[in-house]
Amino acid sequence: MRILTILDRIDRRIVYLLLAVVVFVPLKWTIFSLPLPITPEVQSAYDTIQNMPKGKIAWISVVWGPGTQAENRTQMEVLVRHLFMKGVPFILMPWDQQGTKVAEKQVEDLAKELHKKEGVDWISIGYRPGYLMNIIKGSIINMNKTLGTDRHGTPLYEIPMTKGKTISNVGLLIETTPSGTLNDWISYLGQPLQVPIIYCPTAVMVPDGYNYVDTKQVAGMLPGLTGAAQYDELLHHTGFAQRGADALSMAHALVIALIIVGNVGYVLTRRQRGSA
Amino acid sequence: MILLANNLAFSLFVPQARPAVLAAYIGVCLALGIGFIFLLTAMPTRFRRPIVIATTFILGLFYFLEFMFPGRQMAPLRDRLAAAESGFRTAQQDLYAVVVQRNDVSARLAHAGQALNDAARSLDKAAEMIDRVKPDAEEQLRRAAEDASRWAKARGVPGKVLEFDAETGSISDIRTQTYRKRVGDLAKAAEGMSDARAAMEKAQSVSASTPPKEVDAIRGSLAAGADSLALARSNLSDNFLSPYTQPVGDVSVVIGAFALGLGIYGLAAVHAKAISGKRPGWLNSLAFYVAMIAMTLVGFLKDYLGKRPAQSLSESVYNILFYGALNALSATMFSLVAFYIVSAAYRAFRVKSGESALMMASAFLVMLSLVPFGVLITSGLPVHGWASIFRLENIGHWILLFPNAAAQRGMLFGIGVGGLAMALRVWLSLERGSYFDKEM
Amino acid sequence: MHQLASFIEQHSTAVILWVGAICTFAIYSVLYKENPYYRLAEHIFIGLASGLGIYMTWSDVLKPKWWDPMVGKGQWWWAFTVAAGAMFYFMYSKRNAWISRLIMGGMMGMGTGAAFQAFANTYFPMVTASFKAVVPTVLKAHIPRTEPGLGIDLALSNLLFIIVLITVMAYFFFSIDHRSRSMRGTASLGRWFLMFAFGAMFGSTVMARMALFIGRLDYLTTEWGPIVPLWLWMAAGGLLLLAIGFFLLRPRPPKKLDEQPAEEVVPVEPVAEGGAQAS
Amino acid sequence: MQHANLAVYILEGAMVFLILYKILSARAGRRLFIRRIPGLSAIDEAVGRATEMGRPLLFSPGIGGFNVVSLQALAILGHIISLVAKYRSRVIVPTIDPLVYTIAEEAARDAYEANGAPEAFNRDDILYLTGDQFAYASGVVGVLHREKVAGAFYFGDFFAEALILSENGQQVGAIQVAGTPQVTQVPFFIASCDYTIIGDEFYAASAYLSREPTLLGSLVGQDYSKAILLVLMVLGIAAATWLTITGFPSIEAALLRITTAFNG
Repeated sequence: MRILTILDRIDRRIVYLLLAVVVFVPLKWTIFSLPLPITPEVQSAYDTIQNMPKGKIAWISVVWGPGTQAENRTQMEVLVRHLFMKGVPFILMPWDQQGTKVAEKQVEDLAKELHKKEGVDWISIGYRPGYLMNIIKGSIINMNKTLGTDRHGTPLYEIPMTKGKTISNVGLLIETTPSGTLNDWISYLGQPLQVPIIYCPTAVMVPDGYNYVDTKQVAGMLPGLTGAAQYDELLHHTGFAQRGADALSMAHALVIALIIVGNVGYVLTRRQRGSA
Repeated sequence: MILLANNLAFSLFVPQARPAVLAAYIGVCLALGIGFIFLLTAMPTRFRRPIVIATTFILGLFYFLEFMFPGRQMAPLRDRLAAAESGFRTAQQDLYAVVVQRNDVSARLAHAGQALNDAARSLDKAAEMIDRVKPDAEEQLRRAAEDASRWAKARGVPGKVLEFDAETGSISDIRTQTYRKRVGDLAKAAEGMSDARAAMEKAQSVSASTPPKEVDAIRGSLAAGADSLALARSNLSDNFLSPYTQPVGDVSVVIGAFALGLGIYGLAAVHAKAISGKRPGWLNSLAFYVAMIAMTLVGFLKDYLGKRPAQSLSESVYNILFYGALNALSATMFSLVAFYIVSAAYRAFRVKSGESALMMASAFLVMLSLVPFGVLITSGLPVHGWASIFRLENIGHWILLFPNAAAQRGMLFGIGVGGLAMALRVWLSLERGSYFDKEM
Repeated sequence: MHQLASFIEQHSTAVILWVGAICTFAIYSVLYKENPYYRLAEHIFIGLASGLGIYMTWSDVLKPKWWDPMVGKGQWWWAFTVAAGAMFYFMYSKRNAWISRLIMGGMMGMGTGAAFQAFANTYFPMVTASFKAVVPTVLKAHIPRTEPGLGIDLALSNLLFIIVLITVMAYFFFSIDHRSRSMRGTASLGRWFLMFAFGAMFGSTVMARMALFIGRLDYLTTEWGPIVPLWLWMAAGGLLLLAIGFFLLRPRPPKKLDEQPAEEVVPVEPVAEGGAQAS
Repeated sequence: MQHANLAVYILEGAMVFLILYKILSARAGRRLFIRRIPGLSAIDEAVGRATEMGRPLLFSPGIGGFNVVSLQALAILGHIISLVAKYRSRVIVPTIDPLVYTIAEEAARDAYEANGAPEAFNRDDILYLTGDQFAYASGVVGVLHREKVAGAFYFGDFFAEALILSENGQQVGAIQVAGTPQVTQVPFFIASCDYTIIGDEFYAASAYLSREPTLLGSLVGQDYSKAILLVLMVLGIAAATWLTITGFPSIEAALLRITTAFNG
C-alpha cells in the first residue's frame, strides 16, 4: 500500500515539474488540439470583421506590454490574421513603450507570412505617449493630422492606405488591453460614432467584460487566451492561441487530477491507519 | 469665504520670478521652518499630546468638511437636473418593460411619456437658470482674471508666472481657477442637457408599432442621457473647500515623498553593516548596492545629460536594467503564483472536513467551467431552454454571480464598517495600543 | 569605454534578452529550494527596485510637484514642505521623537478624514444593489414595475443571494455568541457559504495565473530561444536530465511513512483545532 | 458622490453615533461580550513555539501604503511584539512603506523597553524592503528561508503575493496566521496557512487581543452599524418583492428615490 500513501504526499518539486512539462509541451508542439465550443461573444467578434463594408479601415489599440503578451499578443495575432485575410487595412496604435516593439514585430511576421505590404495593408503610428481622449477627439476632427506620421516618419496623407481617409472610414476598433482603458473608447468613439468595438481583455478582467457585452457597448469580446483560441478555430488555423489554450486546459486538468489523486491517497491512508 | 481665503493668499503668497529674490525667499522659508522645529523641541511635555491630537483632528477635518458640505451656489439648478434625471430613469425603465414584456405596452408608453414630459419641464427650467447664471459667472471670471493681472502688475510679478499658474492651478490664483471651472461646468451642463434632450425627443416618438430593437437603442440613449445629467449635476456641486483639494493633495504627496529617505536609509544601513562586518552573504549586499546605485545613476543621467554620447549609453544601460532585469524579475516572481496555486490546491483541497470539501467542490466546478475540456463535458446539453442551466459554463457563471458575489458583499460590509470605525478612532485619537498610547 | 559603450548600444536587444532569461531562471530556481543564485537575484531585485524608487520619487513626484513650481514658477512657499518632511527624521531622536509623531499624526488625519467619502461611495451603492425581488413575476396577473420578466430561475437565485448575504453578515457579528441557540444555525450556515465562495474565487484565479507562466515560457522560447546557440540548448538539456536523475536517485534517509505521514511536508505538527480553517 | 446628501447624513451619522456611544459606555465600565476568534488564540501558541525552538518569527504588515488597513496591522503587530519581547524572542518585520517602517520600528523599540529588555531589540529586524510589490515578495521569501522562521504572521493588505509568501512559509514549516481585508486573497491564505482570520475579524483582532474597553466598545458599535445596514437591506428587499407582487407606483417611486440618493 506504499504507493497509495505516496499519492497522499507527492513532493512539491514533482508537482512543479509536472506543471512545467504539462504547460511547456503543448505550448511548443501541437500534440492535440482540443475542439473548442465557440461562445457567442467570440462568434459575434468574428461576424463583425466578416461583415465589414468595403473601404473601411480598422484601428488596433495596443495597451499591453510584455507582461501580458501571452494573452494580449495572441488576441491581436488572430484578429490581425483575420483582417489580412479579409483584406481590411488597419492602423496599429501602440500606447505602451515596450509593447510597441513586440506588437510591430508580430504584425511584420504575419505580413510576411500572408504577403501583405506595409503602407498598403497596414501601418503603425509608433509609440505615442499621451492622453487617449485627446487623440480620439482630435482624430474625429482630422484623423490624418492628429495621428501625424507613421513609425518611419512618413505623413499619413502621403501613405496610399490613409490618403484622403477620415474618421468616417474607420469601421472597427480593436482594443487589446490588460487595464481599464475601454471606457474612453466607448465614450468618445464607440457610442458617439457607432464604431463597433472588439474587446480583448486578459483573463482576470473577463467577468467584468461581460457587462459590456450584455449592454452591447462592445460588438464582440475575446476572453483571454481561450477567446483567441476559439477565434483561431473559426479561422481554421492552428497557432499559438490554440496551443496556449491546450496548455491552459492541461494545467487545469493537472490541478484537478492532483486534487483527485491527493484525496484518494488521503482517504486510503486514513482507512489504513484506522484499521491498523 | 473663498474670497477671504483667496485675498489672504493673494497678499501673502506672491510668486517671485527674479532668481536672487526667489533664493532669498526660499532661504527665509527654510530658516522659518527650522525655527518652527526649534520651537517644537522646546515645547513642554504636557502640551505635546494635545498638539498632536489637534493636528490629526484639524487635518482630518479638511476632507471631512469638504465631503459633508453640499455646494450651496448651484443648489436649485442641481435640483432641476436631478428631477430631469429621475424622469429619464423612469422612462428608461418603462421602455425596458416594453422591450422585454410585450403586454400592456400602451400603459407603459403613457407612463414613460408622462415622465419625459416632467423631465422636459425640468430641463427647460434648468436651461433658463443656466442662461441667467452664466453671464454672472463669466463676469466674475473676467473680473477675477483682471484683478489677478492688475495685482500682479502692481507687485511686479511677471505675467508669465501668473498665467502659467492659472493653468496648472496653484494657490495664488485659486479664485480665477474656481470661476473658470464654474463657467466650464455650466457650459458642459448645457451640452449634456442638449444631448439628453435629443435622446428624449427620439424617445417621445416611440409608439406601440416601433420595432423592439429600435426601442432598445432609444432606451440605451436615454440611460446615457441620464448619466450625463448626473455628471453635470455632480460637477456643479463644488463647495468652498473643493478648489483646495488639489493643492492639499499635492502638499501631502510631496511631504510623504520626503519620508522615502527613512526607508532607504534603513535599508542601506542594514546592508552596509553586512558588508563592513563581512557577514555571511555580504557579497549579496554588495550586489544590492551596485544595483541600487546603478539604477539611480542611469535614471538621472539619462534625463539630465542632454545630447551627449554618455547620455545614450546611460539610456541603453537604463533599458537593460529596467526592461532586461527589473521587468523579468518582476514578471517571473509574479508567475511563481502559477506553481504555488497548484501545490496549494493539491495540499489543501482534501475531504478532511465538510468545509474543505465544500471549498474543493466549488473550486472544481468553477475551474471546469472556464476551460475548454470542462465545457466539452456538458456540450451535449442544449444551449437554450431549462436544461441549459446544467451546462458547466452556466453553472460556473452562476456560482460567480450569485453565491460568490453575495458572500463577498457580506464580508465587504463588515470590512467597510470596520475600516470606518478604525478611521474614526484614529481621527479622534481614541485609538489604543502600543504606538497610540505612548508618552511623548 | 567607448568600445564598451558602442558594444552595449549595438547589442542592447540581445543583452536585454539574455539578462531577462538569466533573471527568469534565477527566480525559478527557488522552486527547487532557496539557493545562492536566487539570493543574488533577490538582492539585485531589491537594489534595482529601490534605485528606481529613488529615481521615480524625484521624476514623478518631487520634480513636477515640488521643484518645478518652487524654482521654475517662483512659488517659494513650497520650501516649507522641507521642514515638514524633516520632521519625520526626528524619530531617531530620543528627546524629540514627538516631532515625528506630529507629522505622522497629520498624515493619519488626512487619510482618516477621507474615509467618510470613501465609505459612502463604495458601500452605499452595494446596499441598494441588494434590493432584489424574490418573487417571480409569473405569480401575479398584472404588469411588473421594476425588473420586468423576473423568471423563476432569477427569483430563486435572488433568494439564494439574499440568504447568503444575511447569513454571512450574521457570521461576522462579534457581540453575539455563536453558541447561542438563535445564532448557531445561521452563523455556521454563513461559514459554509463563505467556504463555498472561497473555493469559487480560488478556481476562477487559476486561469489568470497560468497565463502568466505561459507568458514567461513564451518569452523564453520565442524571444530569447532563437538567439541561443544550438550547443547551449543541448548542454542545458543534458544538464537538466542529469539534475532530474540526481533528484530521483538521491539517497534518502529511511522513514517510517505509515506512522507520521505529515512529517515530511510539515515538520511542525499543525495546530489542529476545530473550526479554525479549512485546510 | 462628490458631497454628502441626506442619505449620508442619516446613515453615516447613525453609525458614527453608535460607535462613539458604545466606546463611551465601554469606557464608563460596561462589560461587553466578544465571541471567540480561534485564529487569534493561535498567535500566543506560535510565539511560544518559536521561543522553544529558538527560531525567529516573521510579521508582514502587507503591501498597502500608510492607510487605515496598515494602521490596524500595526496595532496587531504591537500586541505580537510585546508578547515576543516578554519571551525575549525575535520577530522580523519586513515593510514596504517608509512610514509603516518607522512606526513599526518605534513600536518594537518601545515594546522591548517596556518589558525591561532594551538590549534585546535589534534594529536590523525591522526591515524596509523597497516599495515594489514583487521585490518585496522576493525579499520576504528570502528571509523566510534564510532565517528558518518558526512562525509567520500576515496581517494587512495583500494581493497576488499572498500565495507566494504563505507557500514559502509553509515550506519552511512555520506556523502561519493570516488576515486581510482583501477578500479575493483569503482563499489562498486558507489553503496554505494554519489559521486565517476572515473578513472584518481583521478589524476585530486588536480589540480581541488587547481587551481594551475602547476597542471592545467600538467593535460592539460596529455590530450595531452592520445591523442597521442589514435591516435597511431587508426592508429594501421586502419593498422590491412587494412591488413585484402589487406593482404600486408609490413603492416604485420610493425605491427609485432611495437608489438615486444612495448612488449620489
